[in-house]
Amino acid sequence: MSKSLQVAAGEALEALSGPPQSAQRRRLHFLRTQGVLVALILLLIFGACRYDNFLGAYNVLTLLRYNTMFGLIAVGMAFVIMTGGIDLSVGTTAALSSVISAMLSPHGIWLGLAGGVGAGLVIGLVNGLAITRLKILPFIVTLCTFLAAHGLALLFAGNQSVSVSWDSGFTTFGQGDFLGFPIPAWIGGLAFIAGSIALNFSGFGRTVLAIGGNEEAARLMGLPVERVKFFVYLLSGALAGVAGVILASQFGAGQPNEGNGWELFAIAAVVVGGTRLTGGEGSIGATLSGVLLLGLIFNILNFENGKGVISLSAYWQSVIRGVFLLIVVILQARLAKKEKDL
Amino acid sequence: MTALALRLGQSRRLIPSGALLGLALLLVFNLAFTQNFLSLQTFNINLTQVSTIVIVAVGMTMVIATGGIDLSVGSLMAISGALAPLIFGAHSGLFAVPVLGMACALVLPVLAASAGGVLNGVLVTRFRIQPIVATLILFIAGRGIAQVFTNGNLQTFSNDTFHWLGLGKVLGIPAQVIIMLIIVAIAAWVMRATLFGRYILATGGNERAARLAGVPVARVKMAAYVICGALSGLAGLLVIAINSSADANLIGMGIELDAIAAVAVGGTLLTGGRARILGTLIGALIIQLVRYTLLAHGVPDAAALVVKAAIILAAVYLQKRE
Amino acid sequence: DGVPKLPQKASYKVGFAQTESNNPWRIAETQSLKDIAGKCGWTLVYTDAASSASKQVADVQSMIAQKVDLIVLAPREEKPLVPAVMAAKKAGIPVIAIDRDLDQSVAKPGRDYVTFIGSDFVDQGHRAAEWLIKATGGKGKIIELEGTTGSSPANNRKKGFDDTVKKQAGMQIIASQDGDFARDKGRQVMESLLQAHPDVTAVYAHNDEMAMGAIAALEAAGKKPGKDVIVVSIDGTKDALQAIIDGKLGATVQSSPFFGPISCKTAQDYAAGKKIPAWVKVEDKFFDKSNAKENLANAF
Amino acid sequence: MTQTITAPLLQMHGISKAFSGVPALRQARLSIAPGEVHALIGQNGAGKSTLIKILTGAYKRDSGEILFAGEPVHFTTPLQAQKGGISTIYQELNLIPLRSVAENIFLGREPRKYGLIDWFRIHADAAALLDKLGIVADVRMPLNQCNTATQQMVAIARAVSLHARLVIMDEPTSSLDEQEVETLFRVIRQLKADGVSVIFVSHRLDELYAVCDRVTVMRDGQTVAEKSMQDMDKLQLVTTMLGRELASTVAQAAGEEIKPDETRTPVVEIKALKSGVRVNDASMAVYPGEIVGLAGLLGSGRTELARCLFGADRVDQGDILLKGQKRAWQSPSDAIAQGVAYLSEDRKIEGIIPDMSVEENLTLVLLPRLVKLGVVDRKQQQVIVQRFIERLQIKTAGPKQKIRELSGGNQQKVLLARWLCAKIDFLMLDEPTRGIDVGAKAEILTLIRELADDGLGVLMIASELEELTAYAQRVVVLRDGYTVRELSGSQISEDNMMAAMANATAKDNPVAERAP
Ligand SMILES: Nc1ncnc2c1ncn2[C@@H]1O[C@H](COP(=O)(O)OP(=O)(O)OP(=O)(O)O)[C@@H](O)[C@H]1O
Ligand SMILES: Nc1ncnc2c1ncn2[C@@H]1O[C@H](COP(=O)(O)OP(=O)(O)OP(=O)(O)O)[C@@H](O)[C@H]1O
Ligand SMILES: O[C@@H]1[C@@H](O)[C@H](O)OC[C@H]1O
Ligand SMILES: [Mg+2]
Ligand SMILES: [Mg+2]
Repeated sequence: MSKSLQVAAGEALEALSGPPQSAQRRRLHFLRTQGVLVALILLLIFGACRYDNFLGAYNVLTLLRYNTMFGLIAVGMAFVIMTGGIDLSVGTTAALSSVISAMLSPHGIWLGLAGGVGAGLVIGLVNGLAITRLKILPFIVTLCTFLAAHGLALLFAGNQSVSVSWDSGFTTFGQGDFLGFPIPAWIGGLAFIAGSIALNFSGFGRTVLAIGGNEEAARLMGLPVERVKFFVYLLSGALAGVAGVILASQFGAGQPNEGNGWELFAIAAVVVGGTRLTGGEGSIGATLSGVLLLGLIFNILNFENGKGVISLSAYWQSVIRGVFLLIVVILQARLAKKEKDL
Repeated sequence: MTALALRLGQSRRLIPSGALLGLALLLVFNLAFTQNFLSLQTFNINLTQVSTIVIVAVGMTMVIATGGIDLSVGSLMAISGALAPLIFGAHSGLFAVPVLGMACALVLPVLAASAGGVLNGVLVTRFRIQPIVATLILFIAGRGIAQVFTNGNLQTFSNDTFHWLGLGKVLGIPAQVIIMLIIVAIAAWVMRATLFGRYILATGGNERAARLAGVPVARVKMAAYVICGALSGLAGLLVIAINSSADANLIGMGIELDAIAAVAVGGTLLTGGRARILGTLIGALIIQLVRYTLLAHGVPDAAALVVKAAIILAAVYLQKRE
Repeated sequence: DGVPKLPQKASYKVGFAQTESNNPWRIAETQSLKDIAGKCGWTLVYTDAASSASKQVADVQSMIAQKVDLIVLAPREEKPLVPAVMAAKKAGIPVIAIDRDLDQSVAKPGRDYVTFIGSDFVDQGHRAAEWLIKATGGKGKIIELEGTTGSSPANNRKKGFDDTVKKQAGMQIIASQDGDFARDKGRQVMESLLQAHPDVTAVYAHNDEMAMGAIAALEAAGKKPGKDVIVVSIDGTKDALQAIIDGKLGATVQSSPFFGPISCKTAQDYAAGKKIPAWVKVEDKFFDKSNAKENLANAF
Repeated sequence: MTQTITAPLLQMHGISKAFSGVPALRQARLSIAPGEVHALIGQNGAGKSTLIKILTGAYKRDSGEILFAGEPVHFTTPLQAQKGGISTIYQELNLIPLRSVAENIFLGREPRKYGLIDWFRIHADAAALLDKLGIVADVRMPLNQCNTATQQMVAIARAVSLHARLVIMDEPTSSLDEQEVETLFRVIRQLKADGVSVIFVSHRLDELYAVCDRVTVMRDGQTVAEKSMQDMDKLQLVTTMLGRELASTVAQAAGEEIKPDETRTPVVEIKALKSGVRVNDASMAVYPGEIVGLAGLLGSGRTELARCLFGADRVDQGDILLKGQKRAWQSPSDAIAQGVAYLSEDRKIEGIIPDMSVEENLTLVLLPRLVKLGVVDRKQQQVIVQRFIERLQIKTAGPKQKIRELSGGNQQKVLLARWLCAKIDFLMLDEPTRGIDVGAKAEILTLIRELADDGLGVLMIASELEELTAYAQRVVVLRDGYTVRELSGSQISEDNMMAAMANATAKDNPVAERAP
């Protein structure tokens, strides 16, 4: 074969592969994956302009304090979803953990924490085992543990909320501050940093993404697929456990009936954060932005009702939330399509 | 060769034997330990209670077979259930004409729920949004819409047509049970014998390949969501008919999970590409019978949840091993 | 340091933190507060916690952020709402609890919040039992339909009823199951329980909606509610009163949702510096054949 | 080259494996010496991939023994095999689409710094590695944005960089062009020089002679020959593989020039077609009864062009004429309804419905015509299926077997049958012989010839240029989405095609000039 032919073929290949990422593609990709941050900022500006005291320290800090529970759950969910799985059990697991930690709260914050996280780990363990060993689909397994955790929470709690001990220091965990910031918010920040590092700079995180991208390939590449999947559910359970401890300590009670629908909130936040539900791609920061964005909607609706112009019933609120989600996912679908078409 | 024939025969069976076995065990247990279990009454009550779940689950089976899922079924039931009394209760315009009004009260709500299915279908096929998220939208907003219609109020009514739908009997069999059986039979036949059935399975089995083989995948998926929506609408009508009241806040609450569980227990792959309508019926019956058994033996709700979870998991696990 | 003071003004910004809006009772309660707001000079900041105690706390916090003058709180649960009250107190905003109380071992009326306005759920259960004992002559097999598992009306209505009935040798609760305060669930549970316990002679439902469901189940099973099986419940809804008139429901203990006027009056008294009792007890009526008709028009 | 008697690196013997009762391997054996390149060949479904998967722990063997470096081994996961010194490129490309090229190479063994992944080094190392292998690719690009060939090269780079003692390549060349095959051979020779053994699976016999030292031939799950490469000529190889003489079709040349009757209306004609960034200006025609080859380098837009003609991709500009009528298809089903067929290049992703039976897969396209009032006529369906199974000699346990249980080549036959049983006028074949053994290839090509003789218009995309020289009456060459040259009759030669693929510009295209 002639020399020029070789050169030409080389050129052809080169033309095919480069230039790698056009500026436009990068912009679209950024918008799709981090656009939620932009939306969050826009919504904050809107709120600040329209409502008094909206950006006041009180509102901001309580918002952070409250939404950390969802943030933790969403981080766990994000990892699960990035492997291509799903965890429906997070909400009722948090409820179960809140009950257990409330029961242990007289023994202080550490035992309460250990108990709550332990309960989360047990549910995570069951999920992980059933999914990796019995090979049952995550949707079904976690649907079952969703039911079971709720039942167990009610059984342990004797069908009612369980008081926490108010003088063992347990409530500091959810109600206290550290350097002027709510302790839960610190925990949320920690989860964000640790989660981001784990996702981007550890073999575990990379394997998570590989599994979500193509599980069979990951297995044949020699990646520890089962172990990582197992660990992801364990992690999700543990984070739900921490959320449960915060629930108990922030509101002063173990609540067996809480957590209903949290899983869907978390899934929505993960999706709003730009993570593909089919796995293989995602960001922890964007997921947490998604949580704040959805949390902010509730907050803004409450402020809107305070303006006294209109009083939105709860019914309208769910319609508005649904429509908001609709707009976000459609925008994202559009961006994804544009990115793909490039 | 005989082993092979046996294997093929099994894999083509319409009802997974594990599910049948589970149902049989439950029946035997109840015959032995539950008072008055063997009576027409008990039989009818269990079938009526399961009928709405089965009707919804049939639609869910089709959606799941295309590789999707529908979380919005409960909300669509609420929309349909909330609309019907508004229509037959209206005393103006067309709706005031007796027969026409009643026909509208039966048809329009189902159409409204189907419209919800259209929205789901559009989001899934045109915008390529993951089914779980696409239908989450109506899951959240749909019930809100129903509540806005009724301002959250409970609507009580007495209406002959709906009274019959809810409590009527034909040859001693409750009307809803007959409706349920007809729907199951039609759906099972559609999945087995018709082009549409094959197309659903092909779409769920490998969407890209199906499209290149000329399967109109978008239309097939759309049809599945619309059917699921319509069946949810019908189920919504049945629920209000039985109660002689419509409560947008509660109609169909949480039914998506029961329906999905029934589908899974019945041996339909949650990943798509397989559909067992009769399996879904059996799956729903198992879940219903578990509920009945626990209730009849006074097991508290909390414990019942745990038992129910264990049974679903076990049943699905047994399916897998077949 | 006690409950924050409420200054006397012509108009107030008042937060009303509702728990949920998924039953007629709640809707009537919300309406009652909205109706009174105009008359009482309130601008209402209305929130709905969609059945989540923790969201309700967040709702209260958003009211605090908006610097409302007063918060009327319909707590979902006794314990988890305590932090909301404490936060309001810290921010200098008085709280009035209505319908369900707060955990008094942690938060005290008169110290942490103004007062609790509400019915005595235990007594409601007790009154239902008393009537049933009278109506059946102290004999009967009872099925009890419980309210939402874990809610204080369910727990207390059960306690009040069960304790009273227990003392009656001829009466026996043969089954007690969760009907979630809902008509459809109440009906389904009743249908199933009827099969296992065809010898039932009385039904006690923790609210009217479940009672309506139970009546439907009885009729479907060919039993005559009111004759074969006597039904008693709590709330006093329009449907319930109609059922009493029709002879299907025996009696219902009122559990008034009309908290608007009494909340307004309590707030005014408090602003005026009057002494408010720790528990402003709502006097619940009792509806049976004798007075159902005349109360029908005012029912919700 | 004589084999020195050294202890073999790998010895597998007595290996048996059955899938739900159907044997795939029966007492198979394989023996690899250190530092040798060993060809593993056999017909479709002979059991090559299965044997490899058993070795690497992807499947569990029913019986048999494996000795690696003298030790009995029993890998239960690919990871163990990898750690044990065996790295594998599987037949179906197994990489992670959304991750970058570099990450795909280093997944599972990323270089660290302070315990954290050192991205800087990953990219540097990956670039260096690809450079050393002579592969041009941007290491930060997500893999799914690379073409198939680059992806294949990435898989090779990964396998090679694992520093294994044995590298297994299951049909690595099926999606590579000549250039890249050369690159690969260089890599293989380098491995050999480093003392690494290679198992090389391919259906392209010439390649085997170019790099392999010894060969193991499999047939029906058994090892039927194990020889030095030189001791077997091509004919011997083929007859051993098939267990019979090869039908004479393979080598048959196009022979005399068959001039298509240009007075007739073309089955399909396209004018100045443009779609996306990959098809820029394509014009050509296919007449009834002729096989037109579509040649081009990888990434030249052949697949996209075919997809446009099939309604699978949208057309931005230009016209498609079907039998003289202008058409605009919204979806493949529109195109199919008018007699257009397309056999896709990636059968796993775009061909089979894995969990459906052979029967259902085979009749998927035909189905609408087997329907009366929406109901499928099962009897007729079964008759048709039986006929095609026999005609194409599809190796299957029966029409009800799931298609995913068939070997790659037999799956391809089913997919071809899917189109053949439908009534079509125009058939596009995208790499129809990819991963198909010589025996089956001959059958399939003969079939295509017969179909064309029956009046079908055929457009055939093939990277193996000899297939085009042997079967096409006309070849259209595509470059960067432009139809740059049309060759016919004696003009059709590998040299001409290659020159056009690499160098020709749109100006050389007579068809394009003719188009308005
Ligand atoms: N997962 C499976 N389930 C059932 N049967 C299988 C499975 N994998 C392979 N087989 C069967 O085992 C036999 C050997 O298949 P294998 O894939 O090893 O062939 P091959 O020699 O690699 O063929 P090709 O050249 O077409 O890739 C085939 O008959 C195939 O049908
Ligand atoms: N920049 C790119 N973005 C997305 N996909 C690409 C890109 N470059 C190449 N590809 C993919 O690479 C594949 C090869 O390109 P194409 O199909 O155009 O070439 P071809 O001439 O058909 O060659 P072959 O079919 O032999 O690979 C395509 O299927 C396409 O999806
Ligand atoms: O009677 C009930 C009321 O007292 C409770 O607080 O909420 C639900 C009602 O049905
Ligand atoms: Mg193979
Ligand atoms: Mg191609």
